[in-house]
Amino acid sequence: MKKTIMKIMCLVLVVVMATLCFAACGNEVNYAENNTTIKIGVSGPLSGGAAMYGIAVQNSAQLAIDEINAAGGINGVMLELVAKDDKHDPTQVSTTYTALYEGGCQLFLGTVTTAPGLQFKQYALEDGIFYLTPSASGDDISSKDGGFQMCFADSNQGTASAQYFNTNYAGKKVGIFYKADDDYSVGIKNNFVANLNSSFGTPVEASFTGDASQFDSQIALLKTCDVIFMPIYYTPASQFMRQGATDIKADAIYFGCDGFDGIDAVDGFDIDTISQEVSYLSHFDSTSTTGPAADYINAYKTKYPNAPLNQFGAAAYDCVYAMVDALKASGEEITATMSAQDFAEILMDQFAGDFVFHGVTGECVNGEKSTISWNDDGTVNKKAVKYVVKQKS
Amino acid sequence: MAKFIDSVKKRIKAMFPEKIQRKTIESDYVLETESLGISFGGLKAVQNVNLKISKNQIYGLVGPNGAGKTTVFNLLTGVYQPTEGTFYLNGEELRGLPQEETNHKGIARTFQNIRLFNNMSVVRNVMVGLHNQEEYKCSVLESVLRLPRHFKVEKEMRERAKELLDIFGLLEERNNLACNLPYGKQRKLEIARALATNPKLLLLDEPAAGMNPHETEDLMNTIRLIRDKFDMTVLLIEHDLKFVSGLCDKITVLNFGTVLAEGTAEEALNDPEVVKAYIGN
Amino acid sequence: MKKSFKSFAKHYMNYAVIAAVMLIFTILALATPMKASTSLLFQKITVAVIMAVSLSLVVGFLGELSLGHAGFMSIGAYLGGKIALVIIEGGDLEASNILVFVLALVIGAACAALCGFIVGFAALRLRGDYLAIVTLAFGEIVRVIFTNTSSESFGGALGLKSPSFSMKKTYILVIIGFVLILFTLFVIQNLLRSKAGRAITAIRDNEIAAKATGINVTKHKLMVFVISAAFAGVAGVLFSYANSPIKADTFDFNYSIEILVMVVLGGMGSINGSIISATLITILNDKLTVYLSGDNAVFKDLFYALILILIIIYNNAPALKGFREKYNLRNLVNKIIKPKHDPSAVRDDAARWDVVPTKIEMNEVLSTDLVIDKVGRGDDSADIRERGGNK
Amino acid sequence: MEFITMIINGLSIGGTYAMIALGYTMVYGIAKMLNFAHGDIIMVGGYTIVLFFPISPILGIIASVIFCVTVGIVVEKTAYKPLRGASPLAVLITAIGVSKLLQSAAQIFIGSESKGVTVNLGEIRMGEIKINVLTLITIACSAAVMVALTLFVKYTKTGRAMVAVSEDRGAAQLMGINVNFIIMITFIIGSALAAVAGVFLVFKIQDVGTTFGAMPGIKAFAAAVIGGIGSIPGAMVGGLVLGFIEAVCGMVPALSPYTDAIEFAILIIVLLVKPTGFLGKKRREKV
Repeated sequence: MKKTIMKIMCLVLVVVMATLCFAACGNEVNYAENNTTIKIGVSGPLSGGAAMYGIAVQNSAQLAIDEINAAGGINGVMLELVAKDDKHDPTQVSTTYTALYEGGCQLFLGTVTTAPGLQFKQYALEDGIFYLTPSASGDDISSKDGGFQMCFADSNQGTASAQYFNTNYAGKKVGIFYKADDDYSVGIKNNFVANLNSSFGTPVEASFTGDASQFDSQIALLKTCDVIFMPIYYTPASQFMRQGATDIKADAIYFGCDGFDGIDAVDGFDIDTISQEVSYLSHFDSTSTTGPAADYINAYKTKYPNAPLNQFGAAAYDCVYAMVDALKASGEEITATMSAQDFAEILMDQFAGDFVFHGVTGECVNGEKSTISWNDDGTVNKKAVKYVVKQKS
Repeated sequence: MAKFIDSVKKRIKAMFPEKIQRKTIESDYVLETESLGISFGGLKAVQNVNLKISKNQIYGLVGPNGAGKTTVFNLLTGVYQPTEGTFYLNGEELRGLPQEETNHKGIARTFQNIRLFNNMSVVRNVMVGLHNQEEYKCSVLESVLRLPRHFKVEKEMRERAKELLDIFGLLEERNNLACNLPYGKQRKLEIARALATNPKLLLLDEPAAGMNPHETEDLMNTIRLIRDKFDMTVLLIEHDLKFVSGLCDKITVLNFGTVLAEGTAEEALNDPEVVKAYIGN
Repeated sequence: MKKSFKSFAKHYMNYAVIAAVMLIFTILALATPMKASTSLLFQKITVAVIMAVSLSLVVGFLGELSLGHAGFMSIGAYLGGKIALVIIEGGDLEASNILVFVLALVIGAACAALCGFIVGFAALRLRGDYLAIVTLAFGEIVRVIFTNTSSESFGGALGLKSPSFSMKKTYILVIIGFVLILFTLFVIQNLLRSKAGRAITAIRDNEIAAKATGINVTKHKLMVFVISAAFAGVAGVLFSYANSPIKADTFDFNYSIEILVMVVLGGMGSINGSIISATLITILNDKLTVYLSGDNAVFKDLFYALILILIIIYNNAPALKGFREKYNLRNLVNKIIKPKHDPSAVRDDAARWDVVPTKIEMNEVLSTDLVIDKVGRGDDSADIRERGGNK
Repeated sequence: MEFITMIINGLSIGGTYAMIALGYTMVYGIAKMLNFAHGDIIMVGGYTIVLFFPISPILGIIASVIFCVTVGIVVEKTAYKPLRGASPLAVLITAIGVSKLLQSAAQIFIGSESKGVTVNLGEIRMGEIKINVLTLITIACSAAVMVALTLFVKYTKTGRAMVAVSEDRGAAQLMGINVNFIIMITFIIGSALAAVAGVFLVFKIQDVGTTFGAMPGIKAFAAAVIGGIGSIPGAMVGGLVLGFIEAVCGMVPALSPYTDAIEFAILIIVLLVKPTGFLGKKRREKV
């Protein structure tokens, strides 16, 4: 009797597996040959602790695509967004990447975060596709073979922050609070430490890993510091600030990177209750009230009144426009059934060439759009600005 | 705190037991205990038990509830280690051996509350008993690689197990799960499993508990059969005095962990001390 | 002749099925360019199956609960991956060949086995819930230690960049995976269907009786933990070749639970059940990851949790015993197929696949002690037998 | 100075762990099961206080206790009660399932983003030592809870019935004790304690996510085991031991990343050397 069940189950198993195998059959195909629109794929955290970044990217890309479609698409060909959830987990990328690529996506925003991005890069280069990531800022994410970034690479952020410290905070006691299992955080921190000049001595380092939310020991280490450099995302940063409100020096400065964008809007965290100054170096100010940045913010808030708004989204918005502009600028004929590799060829020519893009991220002077260009290795050239979220009180 | 440290010290000591020097004596008895005793904390559960069991004897251990009979069994099988005295099997001292080694030396037992391998078939229960026999030796590697020896040994073990089951009238049910057997047959299976380990001394803990007179009669015959057929020495615990006096060559009566009386069933059970312990004044 | 074929089929059916799937896969992979998603999915299945089968040995057959199985996998993945890296150091990672892989397998499995030996020692002194918590603690300790290693040694929190075959050649890894499944099955199934396997199930069913029957509990428990850990290490090496970088956080408590769920849903004490459920759950997981995104993804977890609870209650609730006997998969299948009843069939695999084996049944110990010790005296024997027999 | 700060931190962390561990230890002692979902009850309590905090903190505490108790009873009645008498392994796996169920249910209702709350009760300065008022309240409250629980178990009829059930369920039943009722009471007390612990944890961390209770839950279980599971003073001792380890590790930068590993290693060592924990009673299985 038991054996009969087993036999049936085995049969089911064989059938399932065989179906999978047959379903697998395909030629070295153009997965996009049945497309009616150009599909733009992105893999990002749409659930879990990092969901706010993925959702912002998804919404903003959708916003840009809707705008472009409303204006007639690319010479009449419409765009469509496909977003897959990788939960900020590298082991999920094998699933999300293949779902995107085999699902017929032609243009790729890569991943939203760095750790899955490394795995994504490996697959993308093998298939010879092009991606322009809005926010995966790892130094290894960019590639001269087709990986481009809209955000600053970590080394650039770390170096820029260190230079700012060298000129503005010389001689003060510097502490660093970073996330030891995050490529983004460690990458910035290493470059920051390497470029800090000798007036600071050895900075105090404190780190955490995973979803830690209790920072007693780190606060104890950092409580005597004047300036605390925090190359982390805003959720743990806000937790740290709340828990350290009384122990950290009252006139200390929390100095973050672009991950701080949106820290004043964290649910349940009233930034005015802490006395310390909060600033960060970024390419986008989500509190802008004038200029192209504000236009984007208004459009976003109208469409998604309750969704998270941050620099990740702005970068994604720029990414979509940048790829579309590059395609238009190439002068090639664009159809919805072109393969991802065909698109990659066109885009590589543009991005590795002298393509210049005007967008909402970077320094927008006098209400003009910013100027953004790319190096051959895939890193971005644009100006960063220090934003003070909150003055010390 | 000091108490705690002591207890930790004791634990660590228990993890690395001292090597016990075991001696061998000249003995005419299969089992000989020498003022065997154990105390739990301050309580002396069993003390000064001297049993002398000759070959082919069926020996009874009798006593009211809580007299320490099962504790004696537990001492003899290595479940508990005696705090005083020692015991010899055919002149070989077995004190301080772990349970499985006591079994390898030749003491097998059954339990008061039946302990079978419930989710295994009857025949496999007996085959587990045959596990350590010299003639069925087969290393794990040989089994995993399915060398010829594995198949040979498996076949022989199964045959031997069937033989044993046949003696107990369980052959027909060999493929049933042990837990599905009726109570009386479970008892028999437990004895068969114990016999499969090829012991020199068989300890039966209340083998007739929960049996009706007919089954008890049947069991008595089986035990005699075991003694004759396997050349076995049997030590058993039983409440049923009719059973004991009908079966045992010699008995020892225990009460409160000490020996009250000793001798043939007739003598011991008529001992005034024993009558007092059972019936009261 | 026919009979021997039947017995052969009965014993080696699962090898045949797996080998057939492997063959179909290989032919298709070589003959046609296969979608990357398919070979990646198969690769995940092979890892999950090896993990489930090796955990099944501990949970289903030895009857001890291990909540740190991912810890062994982690050791295999890190040490195997590291060794492979060291060997091909300086050279191109892509160039890693099958020999290096085999060496990595051996080292990874050996290191994991060593840890299994240590945890096995704990299993000698502890049982049940206590052992479960020790294995959980072991898994967490491994995770914390690998997370805090320096970036030169094991990559620390950022993970170890492990060697890999290219994605286009994932099918090689899948074929290796299938071979490893067959090897795992060969070792574990042969072990269980031998003297040693009988001893292991005896320990599960009644440890005290097993000791009294002369079974060396120490040896067998250690053996089970070592073998189970070694195969988890094998799965780990396979995993490290398929994923780069590997992070310690992947092998956390939740992953251990996922494997445990596979074993439980497959039916404890059933190797084939574990294989089937590991395969189906991995496919389901993968497909759901694609189709459920955002906040909907959580419905998957909710679904698994509910299924787990319901299956356990259905299979174990004492009150549902009658219901269970009336409505079960076996009866359903019987109704459809009506198999010939063959009472003489020797059940070689003693474990029943729909019942969680019991280790210490508190109430059983209690009730028998009460019945026999406190009531059981001479005269009421018929009554007592009734109760004893019903147990 | 550092030393005093460390002691106060240790007491506060340890007190919180002890409160959670009490729930574990009582349920284990009486229902003979490892309630893996206990940590997630803390999470439920945490979410409730975050939702109610803006309205009224006191109301929030009451609401979270009531809500946790309700969840505890529902879980006990639906998932654990049908399995009474089944094998411990089955119950443990069910408890793991319940834990996952609570986590995913929380995510469905509240979302995957963690919720924050700002609590600042100020601090007391004594010379160089700064002590957070919250820390003091935590210590005071956990001490009060422990004293109350000890008195409850010693001097009330229900409490003594609980001891009886934990000693010998069968005998207690024969003596006319309603075992199901006692087990329910245990779950109620355990859940209420988890709620209170959850409130303190939220006030301290000021943020709550769906896996918020998992780690404190596992560590509290470790505390219960270290102290001797089934023993109420044992849970307190175990909680304090872990609290002090955490406080010491927090002070030493070289150790702080390894805090969890050290705690678990100590758990394993204690279990191997003295399987019954510091104050646990030895139970012999009858042969």
